[in-house]
Order: sequence, then structure tokens, then C-alpha cells
Amino acid sequence: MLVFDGLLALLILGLAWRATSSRDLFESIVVFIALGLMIALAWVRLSAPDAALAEAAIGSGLAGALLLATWSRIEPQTDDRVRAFSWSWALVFSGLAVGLLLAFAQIPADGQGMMDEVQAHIPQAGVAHPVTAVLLNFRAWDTALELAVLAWAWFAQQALNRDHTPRYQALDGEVLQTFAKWLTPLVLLVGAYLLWRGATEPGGAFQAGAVLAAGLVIYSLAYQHPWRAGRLNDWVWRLSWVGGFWLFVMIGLVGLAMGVGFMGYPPAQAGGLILLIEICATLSIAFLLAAMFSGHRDTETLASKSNKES
Amino acid sequence: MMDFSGMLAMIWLWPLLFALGLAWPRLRPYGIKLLPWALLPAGLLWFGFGWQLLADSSVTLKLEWPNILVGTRLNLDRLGFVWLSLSLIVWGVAALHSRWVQDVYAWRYALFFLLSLAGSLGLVVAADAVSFYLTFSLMSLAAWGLVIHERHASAQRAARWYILLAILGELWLFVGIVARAAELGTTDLSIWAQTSSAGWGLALIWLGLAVKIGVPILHIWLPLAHPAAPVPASAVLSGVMIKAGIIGWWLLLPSQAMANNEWLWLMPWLGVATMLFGGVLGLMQTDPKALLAYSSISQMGWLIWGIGWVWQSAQPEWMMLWVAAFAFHHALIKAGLFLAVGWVKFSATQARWMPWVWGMVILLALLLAGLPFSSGALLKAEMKQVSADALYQLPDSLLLAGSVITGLLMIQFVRRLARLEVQPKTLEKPALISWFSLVGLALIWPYAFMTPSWDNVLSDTQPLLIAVVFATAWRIRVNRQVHLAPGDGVVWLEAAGVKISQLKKHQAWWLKQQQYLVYWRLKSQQKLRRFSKRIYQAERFFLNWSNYVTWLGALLLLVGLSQVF
Amino acid sequence: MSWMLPALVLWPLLAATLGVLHQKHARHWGLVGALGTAVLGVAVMGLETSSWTLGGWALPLGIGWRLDQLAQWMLLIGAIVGLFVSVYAWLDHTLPRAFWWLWLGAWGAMNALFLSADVFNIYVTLELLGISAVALVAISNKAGATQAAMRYLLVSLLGSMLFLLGVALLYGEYASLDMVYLAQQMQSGPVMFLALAAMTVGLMAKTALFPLHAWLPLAHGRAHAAVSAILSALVIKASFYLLIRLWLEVFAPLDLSLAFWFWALLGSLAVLWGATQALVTPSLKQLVAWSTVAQVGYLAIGLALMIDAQAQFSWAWGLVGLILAHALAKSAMFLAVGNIQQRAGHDNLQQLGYVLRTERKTLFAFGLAGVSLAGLPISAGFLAKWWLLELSFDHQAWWLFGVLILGSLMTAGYVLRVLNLALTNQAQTQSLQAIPAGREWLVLILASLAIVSGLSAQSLWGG
Amino acid sequence: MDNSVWPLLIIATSLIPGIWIFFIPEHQRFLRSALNIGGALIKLQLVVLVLIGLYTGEVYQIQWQVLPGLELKLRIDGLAGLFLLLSAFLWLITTIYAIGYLENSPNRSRFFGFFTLCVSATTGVAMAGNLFSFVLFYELLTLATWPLVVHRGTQQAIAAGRVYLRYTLIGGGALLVGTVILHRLAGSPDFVPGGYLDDLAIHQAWLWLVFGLLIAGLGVKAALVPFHSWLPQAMVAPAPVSALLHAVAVVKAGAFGIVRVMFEVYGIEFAHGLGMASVLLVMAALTIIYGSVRALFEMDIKKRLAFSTVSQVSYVALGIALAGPLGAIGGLIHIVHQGLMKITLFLTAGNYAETLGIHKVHELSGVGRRMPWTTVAFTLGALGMIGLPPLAGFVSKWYLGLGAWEVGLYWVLGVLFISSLLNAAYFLPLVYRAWFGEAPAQWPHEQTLSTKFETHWMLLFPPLITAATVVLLGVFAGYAFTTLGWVEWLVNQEFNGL
Repeated sequence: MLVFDGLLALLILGLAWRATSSRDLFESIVVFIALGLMIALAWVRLSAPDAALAEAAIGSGLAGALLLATWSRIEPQTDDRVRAFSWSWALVFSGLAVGLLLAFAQIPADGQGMMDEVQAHIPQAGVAHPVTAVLLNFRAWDTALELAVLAWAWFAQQALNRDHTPRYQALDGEVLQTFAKWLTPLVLLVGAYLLWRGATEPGGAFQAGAVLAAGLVIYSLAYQHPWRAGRLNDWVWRLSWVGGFWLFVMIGLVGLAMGVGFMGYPPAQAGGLILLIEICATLSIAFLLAAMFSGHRDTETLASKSNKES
Repeated sequence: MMDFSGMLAMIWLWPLLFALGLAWPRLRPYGIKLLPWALLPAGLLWFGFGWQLLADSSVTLKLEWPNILVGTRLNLDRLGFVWLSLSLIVWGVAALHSRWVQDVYAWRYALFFLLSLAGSLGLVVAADAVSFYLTFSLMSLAAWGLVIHERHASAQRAARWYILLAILGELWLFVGIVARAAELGTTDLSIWAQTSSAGWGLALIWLGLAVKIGVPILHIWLPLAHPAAPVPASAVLSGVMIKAGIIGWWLLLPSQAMANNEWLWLMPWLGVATMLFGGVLGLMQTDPKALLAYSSISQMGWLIWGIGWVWQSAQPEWMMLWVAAFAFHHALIKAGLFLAVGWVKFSATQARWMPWVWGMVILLALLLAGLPFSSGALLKAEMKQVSADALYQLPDSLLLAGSVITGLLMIQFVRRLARLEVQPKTLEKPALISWFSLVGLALIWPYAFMTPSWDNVLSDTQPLLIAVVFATAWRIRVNRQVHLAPGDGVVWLEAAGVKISQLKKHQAWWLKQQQYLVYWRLKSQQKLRRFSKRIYQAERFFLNWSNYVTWLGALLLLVGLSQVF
Repeated sequence: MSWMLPALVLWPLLAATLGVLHQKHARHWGLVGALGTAVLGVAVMGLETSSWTLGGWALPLGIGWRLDQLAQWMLLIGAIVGLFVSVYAWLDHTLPRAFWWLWLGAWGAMNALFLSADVFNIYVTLELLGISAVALVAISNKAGATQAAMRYLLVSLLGSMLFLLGVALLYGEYASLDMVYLAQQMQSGPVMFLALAAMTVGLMAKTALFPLHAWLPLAHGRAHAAVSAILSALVIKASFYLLIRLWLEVFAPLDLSLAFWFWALLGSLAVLWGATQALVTPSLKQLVAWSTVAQVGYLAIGLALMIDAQAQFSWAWGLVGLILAHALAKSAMFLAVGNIQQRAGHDNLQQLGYVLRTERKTLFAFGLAGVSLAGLPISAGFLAKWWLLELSFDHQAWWLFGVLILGSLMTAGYVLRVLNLALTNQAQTQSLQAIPAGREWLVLILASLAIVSGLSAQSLWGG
Repeated sequence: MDNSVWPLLIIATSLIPGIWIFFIPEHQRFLRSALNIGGALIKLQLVVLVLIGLYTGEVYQIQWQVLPGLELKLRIDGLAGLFLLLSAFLWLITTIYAIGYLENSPNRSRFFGFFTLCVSATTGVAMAGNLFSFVLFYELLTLATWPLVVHRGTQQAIAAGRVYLRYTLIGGGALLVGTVILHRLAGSPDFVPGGYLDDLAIHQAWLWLVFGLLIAGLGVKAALVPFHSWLPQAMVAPAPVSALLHAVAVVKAGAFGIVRVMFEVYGIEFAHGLGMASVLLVMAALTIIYGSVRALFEMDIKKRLAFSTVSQVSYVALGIALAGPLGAIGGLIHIVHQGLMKITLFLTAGNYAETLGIHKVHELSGVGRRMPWTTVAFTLGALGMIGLPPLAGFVSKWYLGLGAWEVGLYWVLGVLFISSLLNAAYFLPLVYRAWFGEAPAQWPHEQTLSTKFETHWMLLFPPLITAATVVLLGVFAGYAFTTLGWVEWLVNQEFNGL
């Protein structure tokens, strides 16, 4: 494992260097996303899967999406002022590397973290899997806020995309459309499974949401704006972005009212409530991620815009 | 008996009121005509107090206003009465003669006349140092307006020198007064008279007043100012104001406690020096008024000499009356002489009066030159006699020389006057009468309290005779006028001033410095602009991503590792 | 736990989401959210200081919240500035509606951050804050805003990651994320120094402390006025607040003898560099942004002076005073600039003379804010600077006297660059846009607060 | 009424109108003038009432805790009363003048707003009860006066304003640092006659440093010599502003601060013992001579007056630094007397400029005939400056002279002598020209401002009133209600019996 750790560390350093020294902005972004993933891996190695998940979802996935969205809007450019190599860089970062190594050498190898504590409280948590327990019960507030982060990332992107240029071109072709038709139920199934599994084993709302989002994206690649055909109301669509967060904090407030404390559940109902939250959160995550990819077109905005122009 | 103490203030506030009245344009045309009336309270006081003084010769009028200025006191005693008398007479006659001033700015003349009149009367009654200083300055500075009145170049030049020296004297006086006041803790002159204080304070007071008196070297303003001023103004300048210095010495210096001062021996010598100095320089003048001015300096020599021995005597306040009497004598005659210049100059066409005028002129000249049985001769003889017991004596021959030179001056004066260019003006009868009265008074006043004796006739005639002989001899043998511009030393000083101001090299250097400064300022502005631009561009360094991240790493290193080592 | 605390976070977030749902009236939802949050933020001053765990889970497990005086003050500052900025923004019809949900998101995130005592939770709030803040910059239609936002985003993410690295190290070492617990357990060692270094540098980047400031003038200079006010007055303060927490609380047991020099030097450089740039920049808004860079330097100097334990702890309120003073003054200043910029249609200093002269109230407000920034009496800024001077005296750091005074003078210098223009006789060169009178008054009141809060410092500080 | 309200009221009577005026539209001349003059009248009345109260032993003070151990304190003591009365009176005068002066000029609301704020700050400076409060108002004064200096908005005005601020702000910085150090050494107690630093004698080096900082800070406004350059440059400001700067607000605030520091922080005997008084004395003496010499060579009337101010204001510092009761009297009365004389001079100079367009000395020729009353006032002011009796200036010089003798510093008398001589040298030519010079056929820029008087009545009467005051204060110096009486009472407190 030491070899793997070493490689990982080198990879992180190398990617970081590449991300900052690249002359091409797009390359920088891609490398940055990869860097986020590597860091998530490092979290796993540090036996902090919750942090790893968060990092992967937010630091790499979300941030990457935002970066790309932004990149696509600005004019292609290369930053001439970036120097490929300089002595100050080399000096500083080799020093830094030495320092880091020295520091890491001090970390106790047997770090169990809070695992004992978590295990001890699993019976009251309403779910069996420790990560899920941590995410949705012990540290439910973190998760709620992360849902908010996801929502706001989309809001932010929406705010940026003021000229409403489509993010992609629908891919014409029978194959894709057929594939999408077949795939969709499967995706739904996998999503539900992941969600359910989260109670006892690694997995949960984020993963499930991500899978569902993938399905949605494929569907929308095949049929441009399927939800625009009047099949889904705009309002419902929007509600899906914030619903997960809403439900989560409402239940948290109910906890406050019932005396369990803000973001707490009565132990008896914990399992059910968590499941409810997870379902809503999954949906929210799925729609948010999908929307981020496809760039939801806001009819209202369009209408007001055309009004102004005329 | 009436209480006249309130009049002590009135005599000089009244003229000030007149002066204020002139602010009203409607009154201005009457300014000159009103002048005699400005002396009304002074006249009343003179008359009223004169009677009291006759009844009891030691009576003193007093007035105290502790809250005005830093405490104001006024008083009038015998000495003051003598001074008041001479001021009153001379100012009065001059006021009547002021009608000679007929230009558009006559009201301005009247204004300054009133102001300096107020000062002149005020300082006579001042009994505290600040009032004295106030009135003295008022008189001195206002007289500048009289000097400059005619506005021609020489008047302006005279006024310039006048004001310069007046202010210089004023400031010396001020510092001296402050020094004395601080040391004695009071401004009450009755205490000042009895208490001595630090020498340099006294010296400054002495010096400040010496300017007014016209002590040689400090005299330079005098021969310029007197000829430049209108005739009646010259009369008061020479008749009254110049004597303010003497009374100032008397009042401000510790007159009752001077006897032991070792520098007192200087005073008689200075007196004689002044007599001869004024006389000799006066002889070199062509302008009769300038000549009279030098004569005044010369006559002041007598007063300096007089006050010198008064200070030595056991009873200075009594002896001072002799000096006062001499001042009275000189005031009447010198004022008369100056007015004579006016009469000769302005009234030449009035042929009917001219013999009388010339008669008066010669009479006055003789009185000043010490005609036996006249005030001049009597007083000089008397003063010599009472000063016989003084510690510091002078050889008689020197005093004789002083008298002789006065005689010579008078001869010269009459000759010069005869050659004066005339500018006819209408005759003012009241003025003429007042002038004749003045001469008459000058002639007869000594007999009120002095009995002339025939014993000294010979010695009294001596200086006059010598003067006549010498003048005649000179006329026959040499027959040459030695010229000296009025103001003697001024000429050199002015020349020096011109030289200094013409130092081209100096000016060029100064100019260069200024140019350099401007250049330097421009240059530094340019530099600043370039610098700001550079600063602005320097931020690019931080904007550079790679630098940014380098900084980030460096800081990490710094925070992290600085603790380890 | 009082319902007010969750409400402080949830009210703005929920109002923001309602705004998203009901976009036509996003402005009004935004105002409702802002007013409510502001009221709550002020009301929270009346609560007892205490700490809680969320969900009833005992400490090592759950997330801790606490309300101490520092947190109360930060919430209050947020409430006051937030209120004014919100009303101002509400009156500004040129703002895109996205402003509202982004701004409320940022506000909620900040409130959550101030309440939290859990380092990981703080990381999450930092993320929410960062995303909202970056997007706020980006919604400006000014040229270059997107690039500036991009740069800000990268810095913000970099900072967050470094912070997270520190969190991980702390967790790895002590198996806890609670600040109080960490402070109790804190022991010296290379890992801790690394953690401290990583978190510090990360937060420094977010706070824009020299030399990591480069993103700020670009971002703040190009954003909408209301956004700049929020960023300068509040957002960078949130990360500075964390620096206070870390250095004066969590890592306080470490031997930080060199820390004084670290902060004092960087602070001084920031003061001088920021002020120098503000003195030469050609644009009004950039000038104010650079002023923020300089003022952050003062914060750093304040921190430096506080680290040494010689000072009594009550002096820490001076630090809060510094934050308060700067928050009020800087928000007023940015809002004033917003008025001017909108009226003139540009912010090129050279051509603003006429506009400045006609905008009396706004200019007056700008002047008042400048007075406070330069530390002239009797503003809050003056008292803060007085406090810094006194502390420098106690530390015998004479050179800091020089820096502080020089900084003040330079501040006065660049404020006067603007005021000077108002006094020139520049003629009108272009037609002016109308702006609502309410905005002028609003700015004036806010700027007056910067002055009045100095007068009432004692009653605020409570001894 | 509670006595603590009075200080606030006194400030409020100018602060509230001041702020209000900012928001009055330009054309509402009547409202603005009413506010101005109304405020000034009420303030003057309040000040007079307070002074009467003070005389009967009332105590007027109010304090406000700003930070722990740091109080903002307003207190009216005798010294404050002196300065208050001066500023309240001269404010009224200058306001009337300014209204006349700025008729129909742009930006009047701004001008009068700051004008009024400036007086608020001045009264604050007067009433400050401790050094901290003093510094507060002192700096406020800087801020309030700067827009006035720059008011004209010309290139020159802007440059002058920049110089002004550069000086005053740096000075303010020095003052602040000094105050902070002093605060850490001795706390911030109230000003107290005799000072409160006696028991700190061991920290001599500190005290010297603080002294240097304070004097540098105060010296800038008081225009002590190395710090004076801003003053002549600030002349580009409109005449009422110059009058205010030179006579009441700025330079006086500096001089007043020096008085406070020397008397009531250090304590004059203590400062004298440490040698600080001597340093100040030498500085003041140099300033007096230097200012006069420079004035002699200035051909611009206002600049000449400005250098005259440099010289004259230092009389205050000189009097204080003499460290004796009589010198102190001289210094303190000069605060008032110089104010009155200088304001007269500036207002009349403003009249010349406004009515006839006269700015240079040589243009004054014959102006006495065209504007006799103005010239009378000018003459009185100038003669007062020279120190002629019975004008107010004489009383100051008299006591300064006595004070110098009293402590045996005879050379100071020499300084007074030279200074008076120079005063005469640079003032009398002006007076002479005005009265005796040949009037030109046409004035540089004549305006008919009034048919009845030589100029607008609002321009004419203020200098006449101040000139009359100059005379009255000199003539009636001995009365208890004049400056001299008041100051003697004050100095008695500092020196515990004369």
C-alpha cells in the first residue's frame, strides 16, 4: 500500500503543478478535476470516506462542472504570463514537499478516527451503515448544507448563463434514442438500489442522485429538452431542485420543535425520516446535476428578455 | 474751588473727539477752522488751575482710572503746568496759523493736527508709564501726517525717515518701559521717579526719547521733517513736540534718584556737544527752515545740559522748573521764528505789514541769540548760577561757544530769510495778531518773576558781540557758504541703501535659485508620475498565477516551518 | 437552543429558494428574506451565550454550535451591513434577480459559519459562501467580470482545499472536529504546524491578505456595487473571523512566538501596498477595492498584536471593533461608489468631477466613510486605530506606529483623491442617469453609522 | 436645566444648522442665512450665559465613556470660555461677512455647511476636557476646514488644499501617537491646572518624546516655524475662510492646544523644569522673527497677512513658554487679541479684493479715499498688530514684555522689539499707500455692491465691529469683563496666586 500512497502523493503534486502551470485554460480545468478525484482517493486512504465522497462530488465534480461552464462562455485564451518554470517555484515547492513529508510522517498510523464513537451510536441512528449514519444523522447539518451547496452551484451557473446559449447539441440518431429509452428504467432501478443500499452499505443519496442524473443527461441528449414539451411544469421542475434541501431542514426544524434538537430525529422515526430525506435528496441531486449539465432554459427569463427587446 | 481733575482727561480726549468728528464728511471743510476750539478744555484747565496754583504753589491735580488700559493715572503739578502753558500757547498759535493750509486735503492736516495735539497735551498730564507711552506715540505717529502733508518728494522722504526713527524710538521706549514696569511692579510714575532700576532698561528709555529730542546721530529725521512740514506744523514740531523727549526723560527716568549714577557726567557734555553740533551744521544750511531745525537741535543741547545738572542737584523737582522755563522760552521763540518764515513767505505783497513782520523777525532772532534783558540771556545766566554746585561741571567757555553759535545761526537765519522766494497768500488777521502777541509774550514773560540786573550786561552781551564780529569777519575774509544738505547723515545712509539694492549679482543669484526651484518641482512631479505608473504596473507581478501560487507555497512554508525550527 | 439560531441560517436560504421558484418576484422575496435575517441578526444579541450540539448527538459525534460574544458580534455586523445592502439592492433595478438568491445564500452561509464550532461544518459553509460569492461577482456585466470571478473561484477553491487539508490533519490527529475540544487537546508537533499553515494560508487567500490579494481588486472592482459591498464588508471578514478563531483559540496553546512578526509584517506590507495602489489607480471602484486590501492589513496587524498573550482578552473586542469599523465604512463606500458610477455611467476618476459635485449626499457619505477608514475622529475606525496604537505601545513595536500612521495618511490621501475632484470646477461632460433618492439617503445613514458607532463604542462593547 | 446639557447645546447650535445647510438647495438663500445667523446668535448667547455661570462658580461638563478608560469629555472651564467666546463672536461676524462675500457664487450650501461645521469643531476643541477629546475635535477641524480652503476649486486652490492636508494630517498623526503614548503612561485624566505628569518624572525620555510629538502636531496648526508652510498657501481660500483660519479656528486651535498641553497636561513648572518650555520658547521666537521677515517680502496682501499670522500666533506660544504668570497672561490674551486684529485685517483685505479687485500691495494706492471705513478698520488692525496703545495688541505685548522680564529672559524683549519693528515695516507701507497713495484712474476690477456705502453692508460692518472691539479691548483692558480680567483670573489658577 505504501507504494500506492507514494504514487498518489506524487500524482497529486504533479497534477497540481500541471493545473497551475498549464498555458491552456481548458487543460487546467481538466487537470483540476482530476486533481479533485485524486484528493478524494487520498481521503479514502486516510479512512475518511465521508470526506472523500464530499470531495469527489463537490471539489471535483461540481467545481469542474462550474469551471467548464464558465470556460465555455469566455473567449478562448491562453495566459501568456504564466511561466512554465521558475526557480522560485522549484525552491518553494520542493521545500514544501519536504515539509509535508515530514509532517505526514508524524500522523499516527492507527488512526481510527471517530469510528468507535460512530459504531457505538449506530443503534440509535436508524440506519446500519456508519457512513450513512454520519451523513444523514450524526452530521445531518453538513449534508443539508451540501445539498444547499449543490443547489447554489446550479443557481450560480444559471446566473452566469445569461445569454442562454445551449450547452450542447442534441445528438440525432435512432441508436441513441433507442438506447436512451431502454436505459432509463435501468437507471432508475440502479438509482433506487443504491439509495436503498445506503442504509447498510456504502452508497446513498449522492451516488444514487449521480446515477439518475446520468440517465437524465443521456435522455436529454437524445431528446432535446424532453421536459420542455409541456409534460413537466416549470414549477415542478424548480421545486425538484430545492425540494430535497427543504424537506431536510424542515424535518430538522421539526426535531427542534420536538425537543430532539435542530437537525435531529426522534429515534423511533429516525429510519423512516432518513429514508424520506434520502429519496427527496436523491431526486434533487439528480435534477440539479442534470440541469447543470444541460443548462435549463428558463421560459420566464426568455419571455422577459424578448419583451425587453421588442 | 472747582475740581478740575476731570479736565485732565478732557484736554486730550476733546481733540480726539474732534478728530473722530472729521470722519463725517460734512464736517471736513470746517476742519481747519475748528482747530483752535480743540484747545478749549486745555485753556479752561490752564486758566482754572492757574488760579489754584497762584493760591498754593504745591497743589497737584489728580485723576485715576484703574480700569482703563492697565491702570491710568493723570496728574498736573507745577512742572506740568509750565509744560501745559507752553503747549497751549504754541498749539494755539499754530492752530490759528493753520489756515495757511488750504489744499483739498486740509481736513487731513486737521486730523493729524488734532491727533498729535491730543498726544502732546496728554503726555503732559500722564502720570503712569502706559498713558505716557500711549500719548507720546499718538503724538509722534500723528505728527508723521503733518510731516508728509505736502506730499512732494522731499516731504515723502522726510516722512519716511521720520516714521522710521519714530518707530525705532517708540520701540526702544516700549522695551525700556516694560523692563522698568516689570522690575518695579507698577506703572505709577511717582514711584518711578523715586526708584532706580536696571541700567539697560533706563538706557533704552533714554534712547527712545533721545530720538525725539534730536540727540546727534538720532537727529537725522529732524532737519528733514521741519522744512518739509507746513509752517504751523513745523512750529509745533519744533516748539512743543521736540520737548516731549525732555519731559519724558524727567518722568520716566528715576529723576529723584539719579544723583549717584556714574554716567551722569555724560549729560552736560552731551548737551554742549549737541549745542555745537546743531549750530555748526545749521550754519551750513541754505533753507531757513532747515536752519531753524538745526537751531532747535542746538537749543535742545541747553535742555540736555540743564536736565543733566538737575539730576545731580539735591532738589531736582525745584531745579527742573528752570529747565522748564528754558523750554518755555525756546518754545515761544522757536514757534515764533518758524511762523515768521511763513509770514515772510506768504505775506510779502502785504507791503504795509512787512516792516512790522521784519521787526518781529529780528526781535525774535535777538531774543534767541540772548539779547541782554531778554528771557534767553536771563535764563542762561540763572541756570549757570544755580548749576554752580553741580558735581560735573563744564568749562564756561564751552557754554559761551554755545551761545555764540546761536547768535551766528540767527544772523545766518535772517540773511537766508531775506532771500526766500515768496508765495503770496491772503492775510489772516487773527493769526497775525496771535503771532504778534506771541512775540510780545516772549519778550515780556520773564519779568513776571525775574528781576533783571545790570551787573551781567557785559557778559550777557559777550556772545552776541562775538557772533556779530565773527559773522562780519567771515563775510569780509572768506565770504563763502559751506553747504550741507539737510539731514546730513541721511544722505550717506541713502546712498548706501541704493548701493545695496543695486547689488546685481545678488539678485541674479536669487533668481537662479528660484528658477532652480521651479525646475526641481516640475522634475519631481514628472518623477512622481512615472513612479505611480510603475507602481500601478507592479501589481502585475501579483496577478501572475504562478507567482500567486508561489507566494501561497512560500507562506505555507513560512508558517509551518518557522515553528519547527 | 433558541429557534432564532436555525432561523438565522434557514430564513435567508429558504427565502432565496422561494425566489428561485417564484422568479418574477425574486426581488421581493429577497427583501423579505433580508429583512427577516437582519431582524434575527440583531435580535440574537439578546440571547444568552451558550453552545449546543445539533441533533442531540454528544460532542465528538455531532456538530457543535455555539453563540459566544464574538459570534454574536459577527452576526450583528452581518445583519447591519446586510440590511443596508439589501435595501440598496432592492432599490437598484439594474441588478439581475439572481443577485437575490446568491446574496441570501451567502448570508445564510455566513450565519451558519459564525454559529458553527465544527471545523468540517465550517468548511461546508465556506463552500456555500464561496460559490455564492463567486457567482455574485460573475453576474456583473462589466467587462472582465467573468475572468475576475474565475480567478476568484480558483482562489476560493484553493483556499477551501487548504482549509480542508488542515481539517483533515486535525481530524487525523485528534479524531475530533470541534474547535473547543481541539483547543483543549492541542499539542505542539509538525502535523499541527502543517495544519495551521494550511488553514492559515487558505484563509489568507480568501481574506486577500498580501501577497495573496491579487484577486480582490479585480473581483471587487468589477462586481456590482452592492456585491462589492457585501464581499468587502462581510465575505472576507468571514474568513478573517476564522483566522481569529484558529489563532486565538484553536491553535492558541502552540508556541507561536514568531507569529507576531508574520502577521505584523504581512499586515504592514498589505497596508502600504494596498494604499499605494489606491493612490495610483485610475478607477474609482478599483480605488475602493484596493483600500480593502490595505484595510485587511490592519486586521492582520490587529491579529498580530492579539496573539501575544500579554494583552487581556477583553482587548479582543478591539479586533471586532476593527471589523465593524471597516465593514460599515467599506460597505458605505462601495454603495456610494455605486450611486456615483450609475449616475455617471462610468467610474473613471478623471471624469467624475461634475458628478461628484452634484451628488452631495452620496459624496458626503463617501467622505464620512473615508474618515472612518483613515481613522480620523471620532469614527469607529478612529477607535480601532487607537486600539491598535495602544497595543503596539504595549508590545513596544514602535515601527508599527509608523506603519499605522502612514497607513492612515495614505488612506486619507486616496480618499481625498476622490473628494478633491468634487471640489474642482470640472464642467458637465455627459448627461447623468437618474437614481432613486432613497439610495442616497441609505448610503448616508450607513456612513453615519460608521461615525456614530465610534461614539457609542463603550455601550456596544459593554465594558 | 442640567448643566451637562450646555456643552452639547453649544456644539449643537452650529452642528445641526451645519448639517442641515448641506441639504438646502442652492437658491434658498434666506433659509440658509437664517440658519447661519440664527445658530450663531443662539450660540453667542449660550456662551455668554455659560460664562456668567462660570463666573458664579457653576460647573459645566459632560462625559461619555468611549472605550474602557477612555472618556470623551466636554467641560467648560475658564480657558475654554475664553476660546468659546472668541469663536462664537467671530463666527457671527464672519458668517455675516461670508453671506455678503459669497453672494451669487456657486456651491454656497457646501461652503456654509463646512463653515458651520468648522465652528462646531472649534467649540469642541475649546471644550475638550481631556487630551483624547481634544485630539478628536482637533482632527475634525482639519476635515471641516479643508473643503473651505479648496472651495474655489481652481488648480491653485486644490494644490493649496493638498499642502494643507499634508501638513495637518501628518501633524494630526504625530499628535495622535503622542496622545496614545501618554494615555498608556498616565491614562487620560482631565486637563488640570498644573498638569498631571509630575509623578512620571522618571520617564523623562518618554515625556520628551511625547512632548516632541505633541508640539509637532499642534505646531502645524499653530504654524510654528518648521511646520508653517501650509498657512501662506492656504491664502487662495475666500476671504472669510482666511479670516476664520487665521483668526479663530485653525491656528488658534493649535495655539490653544499648546496652552492646554503646557499648562494642563505637563504643567508649566514641570515642563519648565524639564527644559521643554525653553525649547518651545526658542521655536516661538524663531517663528516670530521668521514670519515677520517673510511678510516683509510678500507683495500679495493676503500672503503678507498670512506670514504676519505665522509671526503673531507664536506670541501665544512665546507667552506660555516664558513659564511665568505675566507671560502667560500675555500669551493667553493674545489668543483673543490676535484673533480680533487678524480677522479685521483679513475681512478688510477681502473687501478690497471683492469691491475693487485689489490683491497686491501696490494696488492699494489711494484706496482710503474710495473706501475710507474699510481702510479705517484696516489701519486699526495694522496698528494693533504693531502693538500701539491703546489698541488690544498693545496689551498683549505689554504683558509679554513684563513676563519676559519677570523670568529674566531679557533676550525675549529683543525679540519683541525686532518683531514690532518688522511689523511696522510691513504694515505701515500698506496703511500709507491706502491713505496717501495716488488713486489710479481705474481700479483693477471694481464692482458696485452698494449705493449707500462704500461696499456691501454685510462686508463693511463686520470688520468695523471687530476693529471697534480691538479698540475697546485695549482701552478698557483693566475691567474684569474684558480679556485681560478673565485671563488674569485664569492664570491665577495655573500659578496659584499671582
